[in-house]
Formats: sequence, structure tokens, C-alpha cells
Amino acid sequence: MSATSSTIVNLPDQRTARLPKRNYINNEDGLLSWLFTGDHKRIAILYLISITFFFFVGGAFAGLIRLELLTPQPDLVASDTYNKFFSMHGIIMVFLFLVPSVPATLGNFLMPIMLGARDLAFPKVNLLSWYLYWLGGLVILGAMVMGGVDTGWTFTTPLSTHYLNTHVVTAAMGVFILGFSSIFTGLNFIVTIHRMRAPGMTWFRMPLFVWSHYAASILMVLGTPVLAITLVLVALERLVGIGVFDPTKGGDPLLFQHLFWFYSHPAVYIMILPGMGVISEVISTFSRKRVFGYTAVAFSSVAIALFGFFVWAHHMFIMGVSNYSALVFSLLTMLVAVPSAIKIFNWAFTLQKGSITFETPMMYAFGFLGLFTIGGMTGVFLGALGMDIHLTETYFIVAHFHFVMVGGMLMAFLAGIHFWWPKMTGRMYPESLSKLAAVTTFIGFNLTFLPQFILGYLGMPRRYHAYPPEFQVLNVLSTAGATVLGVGYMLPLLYLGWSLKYGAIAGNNPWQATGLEWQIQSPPLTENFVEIPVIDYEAYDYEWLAHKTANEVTTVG
Amino acid sequence: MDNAIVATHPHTHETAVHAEHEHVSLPQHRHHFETEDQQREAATFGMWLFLLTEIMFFGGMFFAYLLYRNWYYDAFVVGSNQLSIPLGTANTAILITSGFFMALAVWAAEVKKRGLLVIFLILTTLFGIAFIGVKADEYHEKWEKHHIPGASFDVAEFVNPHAYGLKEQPLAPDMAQKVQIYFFLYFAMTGMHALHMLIGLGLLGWLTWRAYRGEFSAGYVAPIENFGLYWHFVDIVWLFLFPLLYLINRHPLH
Amino acid sequence: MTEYHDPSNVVNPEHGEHHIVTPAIYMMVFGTLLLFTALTVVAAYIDLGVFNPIVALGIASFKAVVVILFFMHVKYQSRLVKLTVGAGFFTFLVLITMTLSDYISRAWGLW
Amino acid sequence: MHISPVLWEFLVKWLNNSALFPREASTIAPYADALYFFLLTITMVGLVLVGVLVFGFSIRYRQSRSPEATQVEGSTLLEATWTIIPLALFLIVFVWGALLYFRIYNPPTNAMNIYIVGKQWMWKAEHPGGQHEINALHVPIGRPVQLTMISQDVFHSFSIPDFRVKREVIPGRYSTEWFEATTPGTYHIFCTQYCGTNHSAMIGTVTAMTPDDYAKWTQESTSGMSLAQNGERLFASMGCNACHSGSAAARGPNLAGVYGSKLQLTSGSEVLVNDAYLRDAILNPSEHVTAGFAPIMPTYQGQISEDGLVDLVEYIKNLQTNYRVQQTLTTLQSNQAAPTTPGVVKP
Repeated sequence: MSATSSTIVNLPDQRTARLPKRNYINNEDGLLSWLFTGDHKRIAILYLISITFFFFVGGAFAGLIRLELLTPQPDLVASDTYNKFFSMHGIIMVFLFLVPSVPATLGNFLMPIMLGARDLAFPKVNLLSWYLYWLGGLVILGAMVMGGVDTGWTFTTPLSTHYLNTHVVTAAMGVFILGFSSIFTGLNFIVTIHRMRAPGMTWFRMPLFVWSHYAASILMVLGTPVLAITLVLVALERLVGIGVFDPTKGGDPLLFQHLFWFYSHPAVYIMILPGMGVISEVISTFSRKRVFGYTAVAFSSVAIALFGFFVWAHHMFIMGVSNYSALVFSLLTMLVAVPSAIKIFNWAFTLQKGSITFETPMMYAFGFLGLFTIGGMTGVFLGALGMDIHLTETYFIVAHFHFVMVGGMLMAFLAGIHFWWPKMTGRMYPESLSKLAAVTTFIGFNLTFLPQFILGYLGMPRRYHAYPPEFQVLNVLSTAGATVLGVGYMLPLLYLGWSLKYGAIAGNNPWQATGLEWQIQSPPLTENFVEIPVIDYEAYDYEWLAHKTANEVTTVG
Repeated sequence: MDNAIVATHPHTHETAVHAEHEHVSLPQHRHHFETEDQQREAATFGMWLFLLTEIMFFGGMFFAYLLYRNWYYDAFVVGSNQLSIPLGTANTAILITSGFFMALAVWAAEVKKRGLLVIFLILTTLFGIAFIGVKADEYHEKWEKHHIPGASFDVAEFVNPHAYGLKEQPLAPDMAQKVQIYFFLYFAMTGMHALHMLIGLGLLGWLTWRAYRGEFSAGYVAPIENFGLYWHFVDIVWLFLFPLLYLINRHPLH
Repeated sequence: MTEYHDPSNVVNPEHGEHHIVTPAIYMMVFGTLLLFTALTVVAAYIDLGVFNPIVALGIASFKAVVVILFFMHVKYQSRLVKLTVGAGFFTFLVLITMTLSDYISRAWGLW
Repeated sequence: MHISPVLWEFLVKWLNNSALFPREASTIAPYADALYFFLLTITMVGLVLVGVLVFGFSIRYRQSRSPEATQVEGSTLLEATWTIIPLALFLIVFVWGALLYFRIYNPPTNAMNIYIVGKQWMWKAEHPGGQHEINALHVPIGRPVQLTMISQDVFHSFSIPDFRVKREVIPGRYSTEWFEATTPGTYHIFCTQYCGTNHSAMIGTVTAMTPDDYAKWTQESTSGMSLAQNGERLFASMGCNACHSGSAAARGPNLAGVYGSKLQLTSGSEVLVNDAYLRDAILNPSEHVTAGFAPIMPTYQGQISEDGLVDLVEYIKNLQTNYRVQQTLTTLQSNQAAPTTPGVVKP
């Protein structure tokens, strides 16, 4: 049925195909049935719409920042406004987009299905998490509308506590609330993975997507509360002025940074680990092959989560931490880089002896591999003590974390969205247009952020509103790239919307993938499975799939 | 629906689950759980994970305490000596008693004794309220002595204790300022603890009402059990707060 | 594959026994807690030098362990719950020790 | 294709005035760059390796050439390879980076000292000779310069990219960095830690000069009073000499020659007296009571600016004998006009 031999897409006959009569989307009608739903799939869709909204709000700020940096002079907006732009960009992108991006959308949608369960362990808590997300989001938007906040997303004391008169407390409360949203998501995942697996679904039969979410969930549960209490202390310090973080009253401003980064470094892994899970699924599916070294990839996720708690002070090497402590943290940082390297090579070797096709998700995944390699390696630059002195707080670090977060995480997110779009909506996206979008994103991304590495080594500091004129050429390149990147992100929004009505009917398993989610109808039933499946095959077992398909054919025939 | 699920692998369920527990279908059973045991364990596990976040939540403040206690030990001694040991000890005993009744309430729910359950829950609540009352009294005293951190904080009593009839050594003015950090941590930690107590008391009222209506008398005890975990956790926090805040260097100075 | 329909997969291997703790045990725990509360107050009045805070924390930890094991039923729970409790305190220790590694060594040597 | 000469000229000029690699203007810069190029090489090799694997496999095993996948479970040998080789490389980077770190933050003993006070949003440089600069710093080449830095308000960060040095300027605590400029010229100073509204305006230039030019500049731009002289005046006006009079019966310890010595404190610990200690002892005296003295010194927190503290620290650093202290004391008590001898300051 496939059009050419270079694709594995296997769609049902479009003349007769219909979406399933009963599915989670048309199970109940009306807005209220969505707002009070307990169904993890509907909550995932709610989350998807919400984070898309916030992504474009945050993206608009990014556009304004790049536009301002087109010229060396501070000419487009005033300094305060610029500072508010990058603060809002950071807060929105980190807390409202990156942290919940894959877990709350794809994770929510797929986790129970992949485990063979009917729902997450606590559906109401899941819905509560979405409402907290919006509450936190609205508080942050409120802070923005009332006049903004200009602390940067890091809320560094004593700047945030004593030297700014913007809406710091409001924004901090927004982030505090979002923290609980994230905690509830993580908590739900952990309990679901431990308690809701279908009969036969052993730990080492779980897809790597689940493993990476498990690792990320541990970080969410254990890390986030420390951020919460830190922000409470910041708010109290600001409101009452008691001086835990105020050096003039005997407090230590570095204590704030220790507590802040204790969460915010693991938060980086909260953001990237689920993306890695997506990449494992995509690469395996489109090379028709089990992920190379399944156990190594699974354990490297857990290793990243574990080591992730031991390295936070590498954000503070020049901040006045003890030199001995800096040594320890630098060494541990080098150790945490290893599991990521392991994953990269395992993914590359998954391709070996496969039967590879190049659908859109695979193209995004290839983009991820390249960009994440660069992002990860530049992390080693910053983990090396002496190199960090010159590179930190410059555009090098901006480029580095955008390579990991945007080049890595956002690529993975888009790969995942395209990959599971047929499952979520029952319809295919337009293939050639989406390939164009993938290529555009890749080119735009590199054009935007590669020049920033050079700018960083030249010494251009981050969060600068104006800069010396000799940096202009590279900044112009970067802004040009951002324009291309913006187009690359707008395209999916348009054609995915279009596909909701006009896309080809996808059928149960357009990719002929092995995951449990592909063995049920698309879009799935509200209860996912008519009967809870009994799992008697390993993850990524393509021979099992071929066997099953053959059996179906004979039964039907 | 349950029957349909069980039917997919009847032999294992029959042997492993039904042999151990009598299978009673309760109205509280949620459709996505296969068995009530699974649901119950999921709830307990989820509650424990939530308590982990609470450990880390208080953990941040405990670390701040550890750091500043080492830096400004003299100020912490003076600040601690401002607190009343009788009140602190009484409150510890009150809280332990409240926790004890909570544990008994869980027992009463498990053995399905509705009357006892309601009585124990009410006793738990009463002791909880007593704790908050004592705490409020202590806070009030600090308010009157201008020991609440902030603009009105007054160090006179620490710089010149003899004028206030105290027998402690006077603190140097720079160290006396650091007593404010002690009191901030005191209020932040006990305040967060008291906030957890208040939330707990609210939940207790609701649970008592539900228990009175007999919702927990048929074997469905997860809310009582999980609330018990929460209440005991709040106890544990206090078990650490009491020695750390009240009992710094209480022995007579020589 | 031989492990098809392995019962240990169907029935969760982390499944714990459900156990009802009797009031007698609660009474004993209650008595212990009150006793140790008195003990910690008495200990605070005795000058033990550096051991004062250690004794105070030791007693508090003991009381916490008793509460966790009996009031919170961890003694009767599955290994998973025990591990979870352990993980919480472990992470707390990571926070404390790793941060202290900075504060303790700041005064070492001067660069 | 024809490019308009005007446009061409514009482009050439534009590109000529832009930079792609920072100048190496300090003794440390080549060391930093060496590590940078090593890291770049690893990155390139890694990237090429991943690229070759991904594209090679994609071409070799694309579906039209390899219609059926061969299932492979994994390979312990390969896993070990790409665990151990990156680990070894990263450990080399760690050691190299640590060595560089200590090279950058370990000032040589013969370094000349300049104080930097950061505040929203300017840099103040205070030379011991009494030259004050704002958003500028003049240094000689070929001589190690140590910066003792402190912030009056929030975190700042003093960065000179062409020297490859940078360090956080912290409120309430001295931090130091050092460099030795090699090439005369002017270089950027950036505040790299976000510090509020005019963060991007908190910039300046460091001018590296030949020793002769530097000597000339020092002569021309002195304010007439050295930091130590300012400090001496403060020492008197704040009444420090009432207790730190240097006499045996004084209520405060003798400060002459105290800098650089090891001091026994009442708390039992022994500390090295450096700039940071002196500053902290003025602000938080009760934590730094010298053995044998009563904790009677009041705190000067909030009564003295960071600049004043720098002056005082510099004064105490330079106190080799009690002569000065007693001079000021006499002057103060007798309320006489200031002596006219150069170097002694009006009260």
C-alpha cells in the first residue's frame, strides 16, 4: 500500500477509511467535558494547546530581543523594557514551555498506553496539575501585564530582593505554583510506572520513552520543592526585609544560588531527558531496529538523573564558591557528560544494519543528534574550570543552552509531535511540507546560534541591551537566523492545524511501530484498551510485530 | 468492567490476588485500577512521594539554619534562650499526643469502628488546635517584644540584657543584629510548620465529617491512612524543630 | 521465551502485605516518644560540649525513625516505600553535604 | 554578477571592523586559548564521528538498499569503548581546566594591587597611589596586576575578554583576579553578571601602557592623596585611634605590621590577616576578636562606604610602625593645624 519503497508509511485505503466511531475526542461533547476531564489523553491535548500558546508568547519575546540586537545601539526599546523582555522570555520558556513540554503533552498522552494502563494513577491530580499550570501561567502573565519583571529567570539575590521595583513577588509566586504543577506530573508518572504496568510489562520491557520519563520524574519530585522554598524566602526577604540573602544583614547571597541551582540544574535534565526518550522511539521505528544497547540507554537516563543532583555548583564557578568545592563539582560535571555521550553513540549505532527511512520525525531526530552533540560538548567547555572563567556569562553560554534546549529539546518535541500526531488525531500531517519545516528549522537554528558561540568567545556578555559595534556582523547573522527559525516554527502550527480536518486517515499503525500505543486504534478509546493487554514481548521487537501482522492477515483472509 | 479485565488472565488473579484478599467491589474503586489493592498501594506510594517533596521543601530551610547557626552561633544561643522551654516541651507533647490519636484513628478505620474513628479524629483535631493555640501565644509574645524580623526588630534586649532582667552575657551590636536571622528562621520554619498544621486541621474537619457519615466504615480507608501519613510527617518536622530552635545551649553558662 | 505469563509480572513484585498495627504498639510508641522528649530537654540542660547538638539531633532522629516505622507503617510496607523514604533523606543529605563542601572549604588555603 | 562598488566598500569596511577571535593581550590568554582549541578539536572530532556514523549508516542501510533490518542486541565492547574514551577525554579536560583555573586565580606574590568597587552601574578603580578612575583602568604591561574587588550593591562581574579573565564582584566580600598585560592598547571591560537596568552600560576600557607611559600617567592623574592617606584621615575621624593607639595599654590591638601576620582569636582559631579579614573585622568585629582583648569594638556596618573601607584597609596594610597612628592621635588631641610635612594629612 505504501507509495514508494523509501517509506514505511502504511495508510489504510483512503476511499474507505474513516476515523473510529468512538474515540476519546468524541466520547463526550462540550467544553465542560474537556475542562473536567480525567482522561490523560484529553489533559495531554489541553496541555498541548496551552504550551503552544506560551511557546509563541515566549517566542515573540525572543523575536523582540533579536530585533533589538540587530544594531549595537540601544535603539528599539529602553533598557528596562529589554530587561523585561529577556526575563519574560526566560521565565516563560523555562517554566511554562520546556519543563512541561514533552512530559505533560506526549508523556501524559502516551505513558499509560505504553504501560498498558487505562489512565495515570491519579487522574484528578493530573487535571489539577493542568489547572495549576494555568494559574501559574496567568500569574506570570499578570506580572507581565502589570509592568513586567526584570530579574532574569534566575531571580538572583540581592538584585531581586532589594534593588528592583518590578513585580518580582508576583512572578516568583507564579513559578512557585508552576512548581507544584510539575511535581504533580512527576509524582503521577512515578506511581503509574511502579503500580500500573500491565501484566507482563517488566521494567526491561518498558519503552525507553518511559525510562527517560521515570528519570525526569524523580528529578521533578525531589528538585522542585527546593526551588519552591527558595522563592518563598525571596518573597519574604522582599516583603519583610529580614536578610537571609542580604549581605548587609549577615546573610549570604550565594546561599540563594546554591538552593536555586540545586533545582535549576536538575531542571535542565527534566527538560532534556523526556526529549531523549522521544528520540529513542523515533530512531528505532524508522530504522526498524531495536535500540542498540537498550539497557545502557535505560540506565544512562537514571545515571543522568542521579548525577544531576551533584553538579549544580558548576553554575557558580566564578561566583565565589570555594576553589576546592569548584574542583569537586567540575569533576562530577565531567562524569555526568558521559551518559549523554553513551546515548548519542547508541542512537547512531541503532542505525547500523537497520532499514532506514527518512520521514519527518526521523529528520528532526537527526537534527537532534547533531545539535545535541554540539550542545553537550560545549557543556564540557563550560564544565572545565579554567575555560568556564572566560566563557561563562557570555553569549557562549547562551548558545550552549539553546543548543541543548532548542536544538535538543525542541527538535525532540517536534519529532515527537509529528511522530505521534497520527495517534493523537487519527490523521497524517502533510509529509513534504513538514520536511520543509524540519529543514528550515535546522538551518535557521544553526544560523541563529552558531554565531553566538563566536560572540561568546569574543566576550560579548549575555543580557546586554547594547554592545560594541565590532560584534554587529555576528549579531545580524543571528537575527537573520532567528527569522528563518521563526518561519520554521510557524509552519507546523499551520499545517498541523490544516491536517486536523484534511489530513489523510492514519489508521492504527502508520509507522508500523512496535509500541503498545500503535496496536490500538487512532485516536484511542477513552479507556485506551478494551482488554488490558498481557505483554509477552520485548520493547522494539519488530519480529513480533511482523508475526502479529502476518497473523492478522491470515485471520482476516 | 473489572470482571472483563480479570477474565483476560484469570488464573493468575485467582491465585495471587483473590486468595489473599476477599474481593469486595467498593463504590470508591476507580475504573482504571485493576484491583483495590493496586489502588490503595498507588495512593500510599503517591502520598509518600508527596512527602518527599515536603522533606526537600523543609530541607532548604534546614540548610539555611545549619549554615547560619554555624556562622552566628552566639546570636542563635541568645535567640534560642528567648524561647520558653515549658511551652515548647508542652507543645511537643501535645503534638505527639495528636499524632498518637491519629494513629489510633487509622486503626479504628481499618477495623471499621465508625464511632471510635470519629472520636479519635476529633481528639486529633483538638490537640492540633491546642498546638496552634500555644504557638499563637508564643508568636504574640515575640510581637510584643519586637522580636519579629523586619523594620520593627529591636536588638536592645540582646545588647543590654541586664536592663531587661536577663542573666545572659550581652551581645556585641553586630552580633545582636544577627539574632534577627535566627528569628527569621524561627518564624519561617515554625510558620511553615504551622501552615501545614492549619491545612491539616482543615482536612481533618472534612475527614471527620465524612467519617461521621460512615464513608470509611466499609473498608475504604485510603484517605484516612494518607492523611495520617501527612499528619505524622508534620509531627516529624516539629520533632526536629524543637531541639534545633528551642534547645541551643540551654545549660547554665559557666 | 519462558517468562510469558510470569505471575510475578502480573502481580506486582513490589506488592506489600497489608498489615494492621494494633493499639498496643501505638501505646508503646507514644510512651517512647514522650520519654525521649523529656530526655532531650534534660540533655539540653547538661553541658556536653560539642555533643549537645549531636545528642539533641540523635534523639530527634530516633523519634523520627520510630514515628516513620510505626505510626507511618513503613515497617510493614513494601520495599518500594522503604526505598522511597530513604531516597528522600538521601537527597536531603546530598543538598546539605554538597553545599557545605563549599562553605567549609572556603577558608582553606588562600589563593 | 555585479556588486555596486559602494556596497562592496561598505561590506569590506564592515567586515574589517568586526572581530571573529579576541586578541591575546595577557600572559594567560595563550593558555586559555590552548585549552579552547583542544576542546574545539574534541568537539569537531566528535561531531564528525557522529556525522559519519549517522550519514554513513543512513546511506548504507537506507531502506532501498537494506529492506530488512538485522536485529542486534548491543555490544558490551562497543558500549565500553564509548564510555571509557569520552570519560578519559573529559578527565583530561577536567585536569587541564583545573590547572588553568588555578593559574588564573592564583596571583603571583609580586603583583601590584588595584581596588575595584562595583556599583550600579559603574566601575570605580582605586589605585594605591590615589588615582581614581571611573569605567576605566590603566595598567602597565609586563607586570602582574591583582584586582581586589567588591560590590556596593548587587552581584557584578568584572570581565576583560582580551585578557581571558573574569570574576564575580560580590557584595560584602572581597574577590580577586589578576592578569599581566602583554600588549599596549585599550581593551573592553564588561560587567557580565546581570545587575539591573543599565547592565549593558556598565562597561569601560582597560588601557595597557608601557611602563614609561604608565609612570607618566601615574604622575599626571594622581589626586594628590594616596589611598593610605585617605585611610589615615578616616582612621582619625572615625576615632579608630582612640583604641588602636598602638600603646601597650590600649584597649584595641596594635595594628602596625598586623597585615600578613597570623592572628590568634579569642574563639581559638588562627587566621591570616588579609584584605578580606581587615574589612570583615571592621564590619563584624565581634566575630574577629583578637585573643587578649575584650569584645568592645562597635560595628561600622552602614557607617562607612566600600570606598572608605578600601582606604582603611590600604592604610592598615601600610602601617609598619605606630609612628603614624600616634602622630594622628597627637594631632587630634591637641587640635592643632595639620603638620605640613608631605604625606601627613590634615585631620
